[in-house]
Amino acid sequence: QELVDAFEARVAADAFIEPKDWMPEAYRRTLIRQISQHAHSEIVGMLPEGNWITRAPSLKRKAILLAKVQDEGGHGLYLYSAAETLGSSREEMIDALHSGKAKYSTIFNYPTLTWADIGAIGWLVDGAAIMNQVPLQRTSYGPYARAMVRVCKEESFHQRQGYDALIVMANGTDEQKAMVQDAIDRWWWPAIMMFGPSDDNSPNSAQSIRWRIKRETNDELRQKFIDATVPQVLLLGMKVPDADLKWNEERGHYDYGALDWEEFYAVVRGEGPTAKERMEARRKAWDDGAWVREAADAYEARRRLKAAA
Amino acid sequence: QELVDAFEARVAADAFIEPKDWMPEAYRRTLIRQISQHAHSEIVGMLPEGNWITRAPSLKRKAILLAKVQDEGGHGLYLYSAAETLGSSREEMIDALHSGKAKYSTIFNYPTLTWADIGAIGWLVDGAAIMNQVPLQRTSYGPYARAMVRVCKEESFHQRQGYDALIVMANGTDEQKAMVQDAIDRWWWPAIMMFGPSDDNSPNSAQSIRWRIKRETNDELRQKFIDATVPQVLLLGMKVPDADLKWNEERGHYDYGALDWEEFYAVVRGEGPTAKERMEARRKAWDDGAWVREAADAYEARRRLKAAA
Amino acid sequence: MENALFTYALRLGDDSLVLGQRLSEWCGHAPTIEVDLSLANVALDLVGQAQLFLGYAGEVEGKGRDADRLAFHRDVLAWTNCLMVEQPNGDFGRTIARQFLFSTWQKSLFDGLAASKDQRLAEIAAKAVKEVAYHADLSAEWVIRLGDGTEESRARMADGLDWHWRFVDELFQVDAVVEALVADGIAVDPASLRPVFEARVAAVLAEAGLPEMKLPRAILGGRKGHHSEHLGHMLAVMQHIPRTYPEAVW
Amino acid sequence: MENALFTYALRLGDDSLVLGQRLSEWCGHAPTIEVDLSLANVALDLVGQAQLFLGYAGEVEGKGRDADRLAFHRDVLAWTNCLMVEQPNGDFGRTIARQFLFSTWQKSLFDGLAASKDQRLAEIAAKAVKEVAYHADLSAEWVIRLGDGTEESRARMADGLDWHWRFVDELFQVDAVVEALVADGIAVDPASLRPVFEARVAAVLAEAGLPEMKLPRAILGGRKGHHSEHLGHMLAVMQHIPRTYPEAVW
Repeated sequence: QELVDAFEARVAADAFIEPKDWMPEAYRRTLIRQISQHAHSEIVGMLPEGNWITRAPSLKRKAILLAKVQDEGGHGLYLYSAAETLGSSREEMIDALHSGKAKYSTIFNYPTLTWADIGAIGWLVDGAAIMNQVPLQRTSYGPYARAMVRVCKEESFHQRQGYDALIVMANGTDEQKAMVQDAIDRWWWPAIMMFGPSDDNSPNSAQSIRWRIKRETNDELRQKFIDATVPQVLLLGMKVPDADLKWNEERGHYDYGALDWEEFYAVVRGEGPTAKERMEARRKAWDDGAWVREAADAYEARRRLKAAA
Repeated sequence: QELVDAFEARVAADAFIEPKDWMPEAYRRTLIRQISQHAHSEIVGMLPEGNWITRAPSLKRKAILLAKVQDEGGHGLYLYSAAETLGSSREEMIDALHSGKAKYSTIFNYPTLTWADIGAIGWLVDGAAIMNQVPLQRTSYGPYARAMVRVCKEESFHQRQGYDALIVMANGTDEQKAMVQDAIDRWWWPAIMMFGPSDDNSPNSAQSIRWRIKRETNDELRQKFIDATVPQVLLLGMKVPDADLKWNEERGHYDYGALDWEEFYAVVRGEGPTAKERMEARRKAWDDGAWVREAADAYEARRRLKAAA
Repeated sequence: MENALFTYALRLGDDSLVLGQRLSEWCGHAPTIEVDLSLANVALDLVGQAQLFLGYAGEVEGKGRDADRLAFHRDVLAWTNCLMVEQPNGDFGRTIARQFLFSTWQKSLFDGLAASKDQRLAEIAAKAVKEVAYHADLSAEWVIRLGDGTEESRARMADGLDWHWRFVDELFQVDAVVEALVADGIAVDPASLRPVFEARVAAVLAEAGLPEMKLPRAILGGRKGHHSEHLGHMLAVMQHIPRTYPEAVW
Repeated sequence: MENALFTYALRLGDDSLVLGQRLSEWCGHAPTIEVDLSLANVALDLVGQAQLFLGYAGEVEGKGRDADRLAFHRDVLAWTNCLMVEQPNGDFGRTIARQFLFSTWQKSLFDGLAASKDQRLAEIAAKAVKEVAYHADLSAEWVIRLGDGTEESRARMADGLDWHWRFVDELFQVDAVVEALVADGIAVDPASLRPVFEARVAAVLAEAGLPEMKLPRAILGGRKGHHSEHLGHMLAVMQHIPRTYPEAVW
């Protein structure tokens, strides 16, 4: 109990917990779940964007997108490393992903249909992610917080690039404008669902906030995102696909329409439009690559043996 | 010896040999080799053309090409059946193809690069094939001769369709004209090599002609093909890629340049530009389909068992 | 109203063309020559249907777009095929699952459409229904053969069906276009097709020894241009030459 | 002469772009995340090189074609890349074999080109040679790791090399374009690169425990637009959007 008290006190004082420090098992488990889920999201998130690298409309856009997807892989790596400091191995985490035990962000179960989707993902999806992640730069677990600092910096860059791509299209041909609007229509609701269930239905939130694993509630973050993003939609000359959206002078926030939680939970359950594709692609990459990993291990083992001899 | 004499007499009298008839072992072997090689050519020949079905430039052309490739598969089937009447099983023949023991027409080891190649294959390759095959409608082995009747009829149709496609292109844009000329440049020499080595270097020819397995020599057929085809090239407004080509009034034939036999034998040895692709595609189709064939066999066996019970 | 008829004919044409295009990818790569030929044959029938439906759609639209224009010069958001037909071929089990479900549905659709008050649709459907009956039978036979074949084939057949179940509901989707045309006796009421479809599917699965179908949550969107990621790649290949040489005639 | 320089710069750009495009197909599908990142990194370098070489080619040509115009609005017969880079990725063994052979060659080419009398080519090569040195090392390490890994990896690595050997000679091909530019001190004499290339390949194969290379008959044609069947399919995908929206800016 002394340990618990000391831990709670440190967290309450906004000090970082480090890998060697004592921590409650539930804290450790919650963090592993959250960090690995975040890592999985980065890796699975490479797929909808990777879908457009080969079809990027210019060499410049191709290079930007390649670099972006590479960054996401990099985020996946730091995050797996952060989770490893909590005693979970990469293989375990990846197995949990492939078996469907571990989750990843529901947003990546939607397809990318046009080039505007790439802009929309950078702007809306990375934008929502940043909103979620900025507070995590001060999360109580040190390695996670430090990973978040780097991730957030890169995500902000991606968000600007995504929005920039949409500005160009919104000032382009009628077909390009139509693609932008269609992308916003399709990504808007899934993006604002990325903040998770509303606070009434988010049982773990209170504990997570006390432990400084989260620092703001889902609905607070969602509101922040909507308030920041609506003006950007309008600046593009586009519409927000929400008939109930309007500025509430009194609250100083946008009011917005009801979210389709049935859709949200269905996608969480793995019934999103491209969920099967995503899992099949990840499993296939892993299975097809088994011989390469085995070869690298065998080579490494032999090399070490030689070095030792 | 009586049997041999009777056989030779029947063949010399242009009568058909049928599956139940006695025949010399060498005759049987030669025929199996020739017919199965012909069947393999039809099947492998589906690949360079199949390469363009998904990219055909109009729905009409897509339908025509699908039908054509289907016809070729059909020819493969009759020919395998004809060879089976000589006691060789389809599996044996296919194994021989996949192991590289059996050959197929060298022409299919060249790639199809533009839509004009599809026209050129119909016109030049099927054209050369017909030149080879028309005499085989009177070949001494009955099932082969009858298969050839059907094959020749369909090939003539394909040849006209191929030439027709090139006429349209030759009357089209500059880019289309350039594609037609480029296709002729690439396919001309391989097409005229389809008749095989020149007569001086074709050791089996004499025997095959005596047995009415062949009815004209390679060089005779080649000359016929060139004489028939050169005017068609000119009619398209295109050039024959042979600086030595000229009409020889005295012979009543076109004189033509030296063939690159080194190239020909290299391609026969399996060193053609797309030889690896062709064999890999065929083996992969066969291996990937093994479970389907096994399932069909298992189902059939069970069905028969039930019917018998 | 004309717009609804245009859209309806377009959907019929898009379904056939997209599936025909997918099947033609098999050409030269099927498990046996016989299967290769039968898949090419089905593809050919479907491309033929597409020519007629798209040609008619273009006429109804009256903007000078012919079947080729519609096939080769529309980008992904303008395609109205159902999601099932654009699914990748996968292994032969997935291809057969897709064919069985689609052709079984298309057969009863065309049966009904042959009595459409729109004479041209009725004619096209009446002509095509014999072809489609063959496609449905052929694929049903394969479902049974694979379901009742080996352990591996049974697993693969089940996986193929599993991939495609979520796209079944879309086949019976009703929207404003369908509603308007059903009221006019032009379109077939999708609800009326469902019992026939389900009975046939159940019968074939039973004979194949495969578990009854339990449809998961429907994935929708194809009819309004919201497709899977697969269609864009297919269009890139299919449209490359006409897009590259927009002025050329072939 | 300008035309030769245009063609030479185009070839350099086409090599880089086609291989960059191929590598980017791996994105999200590699054996490990680390490998995924390193392949994307190489792809990114190559696309960057392509932008520079193609941009310069367009300037030399002087007909107003920029790098994007050259990348997205040329059909297959106008592409001048070597055949090796357009080969499909295959498994990781084939990808690595292609990368090792190509980057080893490209490294010594760029070493030479950095001293070209054409200042722009020299600058681009000097900038790119560090990247390429990394590609060559990275892929050589994988050749060794796979060759000296497991039985399976060794077989796959050997198969990968086997697929690509026939395209090695083309890297050193001399034609009128190269001849003219070598005479002017602009291009690197391919013959001068060969000993370095062969020595390096032999050394890596030896360390990997793989058999010495014996080159089969050369397959040529890429430099004059006569490609394998693979390139057309790649271009269909790569060019789809610019071809579909020729007026759009992105």
